[in-house]
Amino acid sequence: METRIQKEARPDTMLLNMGPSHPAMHGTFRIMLELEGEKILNAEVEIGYLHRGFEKTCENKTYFNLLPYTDRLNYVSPQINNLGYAMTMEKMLGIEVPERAQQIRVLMSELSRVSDHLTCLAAMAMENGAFTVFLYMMKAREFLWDVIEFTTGSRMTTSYIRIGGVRADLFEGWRDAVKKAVLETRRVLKDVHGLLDKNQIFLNRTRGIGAISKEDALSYGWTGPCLRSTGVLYDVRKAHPYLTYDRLSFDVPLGERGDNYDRYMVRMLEMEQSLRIIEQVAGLITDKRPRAKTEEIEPTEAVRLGRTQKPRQKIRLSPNLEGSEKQRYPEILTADAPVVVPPKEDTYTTMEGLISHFLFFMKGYGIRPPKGDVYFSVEGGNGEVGFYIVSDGTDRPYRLHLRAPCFHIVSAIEQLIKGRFVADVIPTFGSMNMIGGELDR
Amino acid sequence: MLELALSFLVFGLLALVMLFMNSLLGPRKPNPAREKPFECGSPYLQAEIRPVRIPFFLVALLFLLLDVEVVFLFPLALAFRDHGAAGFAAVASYILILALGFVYAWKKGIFDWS
Amino acid sequence: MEKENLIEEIRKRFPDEIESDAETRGDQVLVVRREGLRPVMSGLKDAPFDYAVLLDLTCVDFLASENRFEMVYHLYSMSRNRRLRIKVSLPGETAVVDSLVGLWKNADWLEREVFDMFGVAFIGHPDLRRILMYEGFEGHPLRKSYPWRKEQPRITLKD
Amino acid sequence: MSGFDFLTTRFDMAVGWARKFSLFHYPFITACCGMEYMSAACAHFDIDRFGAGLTRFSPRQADLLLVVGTVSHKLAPALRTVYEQMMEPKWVIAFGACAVSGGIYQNYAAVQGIDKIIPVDVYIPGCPPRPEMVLDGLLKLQEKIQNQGQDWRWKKKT
Repeated sequence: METRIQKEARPDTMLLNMGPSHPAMHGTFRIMLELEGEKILNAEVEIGYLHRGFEKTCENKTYFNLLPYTDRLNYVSPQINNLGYAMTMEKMLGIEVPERAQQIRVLMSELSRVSDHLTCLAAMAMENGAFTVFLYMMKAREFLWDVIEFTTGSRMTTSYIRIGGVRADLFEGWRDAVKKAVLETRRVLKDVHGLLDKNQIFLNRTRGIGAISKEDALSYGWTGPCLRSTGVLYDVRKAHPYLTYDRLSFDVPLGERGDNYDRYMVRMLEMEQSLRIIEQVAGLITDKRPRAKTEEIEPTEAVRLGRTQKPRQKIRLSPNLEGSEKQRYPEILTADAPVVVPPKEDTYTTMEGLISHFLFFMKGYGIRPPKGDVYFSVEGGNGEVGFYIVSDGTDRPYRLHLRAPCFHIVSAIEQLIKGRFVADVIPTFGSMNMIGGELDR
Repeated sequence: MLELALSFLVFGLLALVMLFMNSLLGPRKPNPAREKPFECGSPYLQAEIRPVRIPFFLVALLFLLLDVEVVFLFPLALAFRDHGAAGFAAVASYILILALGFVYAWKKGIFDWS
Repeated sequence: MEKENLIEEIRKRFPDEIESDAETRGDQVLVVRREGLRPVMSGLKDAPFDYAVLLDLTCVDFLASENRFEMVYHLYSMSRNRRLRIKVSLPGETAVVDSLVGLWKNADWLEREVFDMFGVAFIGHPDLRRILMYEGFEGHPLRKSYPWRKEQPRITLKD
Repeated sequence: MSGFDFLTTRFDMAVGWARKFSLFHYPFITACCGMEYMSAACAHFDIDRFGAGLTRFSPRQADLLLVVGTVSHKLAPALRTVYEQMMEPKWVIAFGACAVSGGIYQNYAAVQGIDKIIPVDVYIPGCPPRPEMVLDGLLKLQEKIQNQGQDWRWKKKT
């Protein structure tokens, strides 16, 4: 089947595929180029290679079950999608989340934002030849993911931010783990500033290339770091403050020319701001009540003791995620509506707990918001991540639509690369941070 | 003399082994799909290689010319001091003539494409 | 221009195109007639209201009701930090609505996606083709009538 | 076992050993597992310790096809093309639940496991699999390469 570019191509030009399986195209993006030598005369973009039917799948899942699907949207900062979905549902149900859960949510989404920018800039730098920057930034990301893993149990697809709060409280030594992660990230940022900021090769590849004006950026519906690189101040955390962002002091870096270098620099400065937020929130979260050290020991410990003498302490039966015990529930989960999974202690010990647990997961029960539609958006790694949910009163969403920020950003790529050279496609595409899961949904 | 022959023998043998090991050992599984060009997994957009525009050809020719010129300068650089002024004069005229050719091509508009 | 009289202002400006307006959970919603969509949108885009950004454009398939598809637009005005939701209901099986490509550039891809997923035709769209699915795919997956797990493989699969 | 057979088995083991520790992989990355692939390939968990670190972005130079992430029906022909363009001997690793069996996406868009398209040698479950599981999958593939009868030109087809 003849594509548009084949029809419009001049006879003496060369047609080239920067196809789906290309290292710089993140595996799911195809650009068909009409080249005259190295100069791009015409470009056609084809997306949809990672269309996994997210919105259709959500229509057949209950509100609680589709939470893991939201991790896999922008899989570079999964917790921000969770946050967007959870807060949209809270807005629809009209419930309030306790103070501590809000602060933990801010901490988690800022950690995700820093790891999002780290991954994006690492990929962009590597595609322009700076492999060392890739290794440094991946190392920094490991420290951030350690904090996320110890809190949520999984490195990336956490499903940690639930409707009505968070899954578990912070783990024992979370404060110095966060301190170490922030220190390591700051050290890597200093190195990368030194490596790339005045690097002549990087400047030649990015300064003035892929530039877009303010009006075009707004007309394409750009949001997030890419829009701020053109100088427009729009950050959902400042425009519509949610969680506890209004009580935290951070500023929003702006670029001037909106080219690749500005997008790179805005992301670098934004990481610095996110680290500032993390430190402030870490200060706000209090650890006044020491965790009640119950007399339980781990099953493995009991086995080891068992061999020599009979273990006196009670063995911890359900090695559940640390911090999700019943006594921590009031601080991390809302009590307004039955939207929260009952604690395991109740479920396994009392009859009511078992019934409420069974009812929560039974078909037709669980979370049933009133009829109607709602739209809410949070500031994601690429821009405004918005969820539009239409509910018809049952326990499954009638329609769930994600406003994917990088869908709008990437739709401008044809205009940005036309007339430029093949080598300019790579930094332009890298600085846009196209994420397949979010783009094709 | 012996070391020279020995080293030639050993390294020559090593080179031969590396050269032909692949064709000797590699399994032969003819696969028609492998003959087609690989363009990132998507069907290629043009089967034939289309003729290239004239300016490319001219620039290529000019490059060839100047490249060969540079090749001659390498041996000269080795023995530059021994030849003294005469050598220098010869090289200067050689480069001057080629520079004239380059300026002529430049003025004929070889570098400004429509 | 405060929130309340903003809606009155808009209604005064477009008396017959706007059917009704509402305020659900803090979001302003306008229901616009299908024919009046383009004038309302271009009116909202510039001058007094300046909704400069088309945040989002999507469609909802109400299989049961007689006008089956409902287009939902989200506009955002940078200067006033206000969001506006505009709904247009399209009758019948083959839904048709005029395109907004002239007003906002991201409407091009968004409308192609809605065409691909729902089969809503946009009048005036430069090249209305599938964007997410592949050519050989029949039907529109996000319609309620399309079965959830009906695969249409592009190459023969070994089962 | 005649003298000649002894020779070929020794030679087989030598060739197997050489191929096992010099795997050039083609990262066919599409989705979220790519993030875990980055962690596995980078300094912290480093697959280069096992000889598989060098990524080749053209199938003509790759021995191992690492299919990472969801393969949708639209991408299936591209995966098929990449696999056919690879040189013999070649191996395939299905990295992540989506590549193994379609994972959590059982709907109209995703291929339910890449073994419907290409033969797979090692399956790494997990969504995404932890980097340690990736290294374990790699070791299992190396074990398989070592023990399988090597295929080379002059070998009598037994």
